[in-house]
Amino acid sequence: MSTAVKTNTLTLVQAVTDGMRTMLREHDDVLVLGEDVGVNGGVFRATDGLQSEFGETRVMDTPLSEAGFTGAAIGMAVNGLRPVVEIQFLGFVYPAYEQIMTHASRIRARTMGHYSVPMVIRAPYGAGVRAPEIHSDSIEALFTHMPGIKVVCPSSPYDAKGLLVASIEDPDPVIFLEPMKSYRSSREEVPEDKYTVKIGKGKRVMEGDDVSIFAWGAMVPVAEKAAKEMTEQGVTCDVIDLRTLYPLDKDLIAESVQKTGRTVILHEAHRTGGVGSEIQSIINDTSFLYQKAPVEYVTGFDTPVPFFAYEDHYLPTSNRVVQAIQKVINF
Amino acid sequence: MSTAVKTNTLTLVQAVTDGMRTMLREHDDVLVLGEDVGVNGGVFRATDGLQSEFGETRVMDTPLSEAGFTGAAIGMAVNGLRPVVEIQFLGFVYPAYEQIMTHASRIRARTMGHYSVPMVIRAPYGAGVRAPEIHSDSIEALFTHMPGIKVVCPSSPYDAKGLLVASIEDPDPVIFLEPMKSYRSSREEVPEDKYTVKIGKGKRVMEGDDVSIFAWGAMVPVAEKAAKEMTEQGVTCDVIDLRTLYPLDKDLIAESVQKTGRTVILHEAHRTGGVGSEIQSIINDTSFLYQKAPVEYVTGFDTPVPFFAYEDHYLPTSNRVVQAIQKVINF
Amino acid sequence: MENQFPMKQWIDEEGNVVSEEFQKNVTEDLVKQIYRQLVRIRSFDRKCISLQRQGRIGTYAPFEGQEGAQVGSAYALKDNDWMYPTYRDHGATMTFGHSLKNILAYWNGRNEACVPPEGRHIFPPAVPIATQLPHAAGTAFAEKRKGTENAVICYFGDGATSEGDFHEGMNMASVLQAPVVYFNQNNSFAISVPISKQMRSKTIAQKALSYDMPSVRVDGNDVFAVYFETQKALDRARKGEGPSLIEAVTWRYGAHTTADDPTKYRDQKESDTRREKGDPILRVELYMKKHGLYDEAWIEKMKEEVSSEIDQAIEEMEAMPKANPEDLFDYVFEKPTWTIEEQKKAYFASLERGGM
Amino acid sequence: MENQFPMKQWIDEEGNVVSEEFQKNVTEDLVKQIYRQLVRIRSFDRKCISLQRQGRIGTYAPFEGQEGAQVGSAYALKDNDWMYPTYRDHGATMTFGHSLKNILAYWNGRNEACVPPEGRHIFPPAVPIATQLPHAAGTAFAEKRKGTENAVICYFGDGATSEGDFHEGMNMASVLQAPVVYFNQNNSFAISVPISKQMRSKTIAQKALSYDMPSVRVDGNDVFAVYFETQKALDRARKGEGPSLIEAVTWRYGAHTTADDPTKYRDQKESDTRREKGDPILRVELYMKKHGLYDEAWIEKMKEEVSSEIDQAIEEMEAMPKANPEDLFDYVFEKPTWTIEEQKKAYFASLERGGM
Ligand SMILES: Cc1ncc(C[n+]2csc(CCOP(=O)(O)OP(=O)(O)O)c2C)c(N)n1
Ligand SMILES: Cc1ncc(C[n+]2csc(CCOP(=O)(O)OP(=O)(O)O)c2C)c(N)n1
Ligand SMILES: [Mg+2]
Ligand SMILES: [Mg+2]
Repeated sequence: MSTAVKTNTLTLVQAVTDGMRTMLREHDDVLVLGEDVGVNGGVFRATDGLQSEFGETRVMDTPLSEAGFTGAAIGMAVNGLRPVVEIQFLGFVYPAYEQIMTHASRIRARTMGHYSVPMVIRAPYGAGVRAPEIHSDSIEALFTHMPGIKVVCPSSPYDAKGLLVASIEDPDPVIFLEPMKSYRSSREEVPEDKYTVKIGKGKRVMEGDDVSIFAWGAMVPVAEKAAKEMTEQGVTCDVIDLRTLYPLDKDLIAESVQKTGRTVILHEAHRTGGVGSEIQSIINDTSFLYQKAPVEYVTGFDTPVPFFAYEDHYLPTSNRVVQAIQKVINF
Repeated sequence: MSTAVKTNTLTLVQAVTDGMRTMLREHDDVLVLGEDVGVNGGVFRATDGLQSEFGETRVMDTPLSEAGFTGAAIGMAVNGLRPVVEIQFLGFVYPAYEQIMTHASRIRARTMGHYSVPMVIRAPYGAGVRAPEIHSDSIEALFTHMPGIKVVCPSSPYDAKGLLVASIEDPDPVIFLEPMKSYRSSREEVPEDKYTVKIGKGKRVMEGDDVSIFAWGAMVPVAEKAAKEMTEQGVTCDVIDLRTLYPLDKDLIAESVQKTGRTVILHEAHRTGGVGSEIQSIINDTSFLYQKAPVEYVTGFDTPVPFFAYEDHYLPTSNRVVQAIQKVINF
Repeated sequence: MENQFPMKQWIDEEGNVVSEEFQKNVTEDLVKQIYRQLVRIRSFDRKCISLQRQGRIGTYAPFEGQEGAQVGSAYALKDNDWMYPTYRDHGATMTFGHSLKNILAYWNGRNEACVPPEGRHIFPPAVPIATQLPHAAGTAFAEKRKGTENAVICYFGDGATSEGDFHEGMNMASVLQAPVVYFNQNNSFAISVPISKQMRSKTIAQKALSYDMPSVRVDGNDVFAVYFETQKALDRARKGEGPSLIEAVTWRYGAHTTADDPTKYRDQKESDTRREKGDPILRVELYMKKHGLYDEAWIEKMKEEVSSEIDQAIEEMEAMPKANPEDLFDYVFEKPTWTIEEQKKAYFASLERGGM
Repeated sequence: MENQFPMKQWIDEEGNVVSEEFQKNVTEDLVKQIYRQLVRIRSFDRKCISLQRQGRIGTYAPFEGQEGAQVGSAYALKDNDWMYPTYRDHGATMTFGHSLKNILAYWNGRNEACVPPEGRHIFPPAVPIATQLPHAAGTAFAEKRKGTENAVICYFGDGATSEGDFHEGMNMASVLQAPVVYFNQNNSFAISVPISKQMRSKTIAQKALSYDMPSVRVDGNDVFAVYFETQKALDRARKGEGPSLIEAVTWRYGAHTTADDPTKYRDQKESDTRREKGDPILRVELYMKKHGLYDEAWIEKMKEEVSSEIDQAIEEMEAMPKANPEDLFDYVFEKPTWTIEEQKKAYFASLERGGM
């Protein structure tokens, strides 16, 4: 007798809401806070309906004060609560950077485990929705170089809920990046009940033997599109959605590269200092002798994420990925 | 008839002072500002004597307000001044991160060159002087992943003055990192007059054929020590002091690796997301076929820079570098 | 505290003069010029909303309701002064002489808006909230150091007061005694967050007490009160008497931006009520009528001028050449680094090999 | 403004009671306990300076001169309250029950200081200035939400008021009406920067006006005035009446830290003068003498106790096993990531292969 899992067809942003709702229901200590998360339900509606279900002391509008409310959330987490903080756009996290860097990420280490910060910082991020300047920054790498914090980035509704639940349950702070461009771009069956997707594990979204493509967030569909085009040319790609950016899924990276020997890394962040270089570093450590060609990068440039009239130029396209695949194939 | 260049024997920190003095004398628009830079001459004496020579309107003590005075310096730079801002320790730059990221580095791009920010942000950095927590952070990579800003890091008195003068003259913002541990560790002849060392150019500090070692700041002497030990074992190393971390000296990196085929990267910052991965990425792009062994890293760990009782464990040692050299040799 | 900061008015909601203080300065010409600006910026604002609806520009931040605060303050500036606006202050930048075409281009995702007209010091709109306050202190300090009498005006909203940069900027300015006027438009909302959740204090003016800085609370919908109070603060700045804070109490009738739905968080009837009683333009009209300045022919003609100025700007904006991807690379540094040069080359090569 | 915030005293510099307000609360036991704490923390502080000189600990931040402020405030706490200290507030943490051995270990570069004794809520000392103010608001809010009557005390200096986090923390606490007491020790200096360059305001207490928060200015060298005012503020917090700001005006006699040379930036004669007139311990002694509480035998014995307590802590600290490099890796996450595991393994392997 099989028990059918009840599911709903949700977009990524709805799955995020569902993840928060699930945890708000389960634990009285879970709180949601940030700018406009209350009656407005968030500028992307990610917290829609949560305040009316859980009340103003569980889902709290804060002052326009990223350092203030992130810092306060640290103080709450240290004292037994599990705050889920929303940064309205990742490009507005900078004022909270000191709080995250010198406190959220270090308190466990500083106190030898006596205090800890089970907090999630959620933030929509990335370009492609014609938002005003600063709203489209893609700065994962500023957190993957920050010991003591995990960085998670789902690309699908199912993963969004499962990873968010896992992040809220994690005993340590997690930066949870939500690709804005993917918020409503597709729907998927998402279980109504609680479930988790493991932090630190990537996912193979297409199977192939010739080239490995590593991507995350809104770049995953770009990678898939390119891989599909290449299939027609008889080249098959192993497309990996990394899903967690710290710690990276070393085993999956190594396994894929050891199979294909050829790698394309895809991200919308600036090339220099991006997480891409870190993937390459893992390949160096694990799969040096398997490499048949230099790694090709398709990334944002070393320029500020531009005003939106230029963002189609800035953002990697499947076309550029196809060219990169051809390059590693023809090396 | 040769003209003798007048020199003084200076430590690195004295050379920094000398660089500021040179530019304060030359340009009325150059200002020095920060916490305790005035009558106190800075907590490391880097601005010693400058206020008494140039007065309180040129060498200014500011409130304890990194965002405030960095932001004000941006406003000054936009309006014709050339501020040299001191962040007392690099680990206290975080509150100014938003100002640097969203303004200093972007104003030229945002305004298509109409406004610019010729500003230098100086900061002592790195571990090894038994300073209290947070004082020893090594976060170059948080700036090399920030388009619109250059990152410079001298390891010797001569370079310190020459690079600082070049940074103050640069039409764009420069982060100028001063390795605390090297402030007084050695002396060198430094010309009394103005001179510059070009930003973006590394320097070969030891010549060798077998292994390339890349380092900067306080890690350069560690690399040299290891290289000298290896010479006794008949292995010669090409030791490169990168000096500028953005943009990296791609040509020198490629030239060295194409000669040796074996690479050791040395830095005290955390391994993941460090500038080391970027060097590796340049090797991938330029010298893939020359590589005879995977790159070896000797770096700080993915842990917060620890309390000082543990810093000797955290900081790379020449011993660890020797082991890495042996590893790439024996691959 | 509210008693310590009574709301200053020159004319009340019926257009009656309620204070004698500035009577002698109010000439017919001033009234007409100011009225013209009010009408001009409101027309522009409404036009932008319709352009956004038609997909001819992107997300847009309207200011309707706040015209009195923006025109009154910007009109008090002198040519060589500096302006630090936010994303909602293009009513002020227009008044100060910014190019309409460029402002439109901003909302169409183009950098050109950030380039002010020759000789005008207008900084790009502050998007990261409150970051402009420290800049304004520094820019003003630089003027002081040059020995000029130029001053700086810096705009920000009620929500912005919660950011650290508000505090650090105010403190820097007061310590430096910089010639800057911090001009707050208190429209009671930061997107959906009402001021009662933003702060416990009942006024923003009182926040100047922390810095021993003069401050005043003014009816932001009384364009003249705003104008005269801004002038006073600017005069103090020019005379070396340091910074000031002005709280202009106002209201935005519409949405935070065109991406926002205000009915989610407030009863829009309030906007209707405020529109009927106390609207900054209506008020000036009532004043003009009472003083025989309401010249319908002049108004008709002025509205036509304004309207064709706006139409022309739209035409110019739409005639702009397509966004040039070279611009992405060419302004990051004065001289591009090799990283940017290589990336640019590779990008253009990829375009040639197969389009974007 | 200074008139609005007169400096509160209970005893003056000669130890005379100048206010009747708290007379009934001052028992012999209270006086002796407080005096004991003052002597205890001063002895500890002096000992630390000599340990630093001997190279037995690292750079140290002394607090001599500020004992009245630290003991008075910390003594007002109840067992379940929370304390957020800075690097200079180990006088307060000792008074609240922190372990001397651990405090010594902190200045010797060991994390152990950051672990408070069982059941005591003491946060690690704030090193990045002012970052603790938002934490304290959040921790206090959590107590309120749990429905306890516990309160939080948060220490910071005059220099800290210039940071954005001071402002954001104060605003968050006031909006949340969190049960927290912000306790400022105004010692007039932030390293070398005098308060006149730090801010234009003449008091720190007035900065609470921005947040409609109650505040008081108190003679920080009058331990009783500090104690009673802190108690009042804590009581308000426990009763749900929200946060308060206390400005305790004091002075550090010595250097900012042992790495600092105060003669570079101020005339140390000022410290001598203050020591002679107004010293927090001297004042209590004068009071005790006037009221027949100065029991030399008791004092002698107490000093011996204190001294042996300190000596024992030093012994324990010095007997600690050497810093264990495993600690570097084992507390970053609850469960180490593979990155940390691999790095740890590689590091220990390299140690085996040839020492550090
Ligand atoms: C640092 C930062 N955080 C968040 C945002 C997103 N945001 C844009 S406008 C706004 C509200 C601003 O309110 P207020 O200062 O009152 O100005 P108003 O929009 O009412 O003119 C917010 C939260 C931002 N732009 N910058
Ligand atoms: C964000 C930050 N910037 C700079 C410093 C360096 N620093 C340490 S203590 C100090 C002065 C603090 O002055 P104050 O707040 O008055 O406290 P006091 O030392 O007088 O107790 C400074 C600038 C720091 N620790 N954190
Ligand atoms: Mg507002
Ligand atoms: Mg102080």
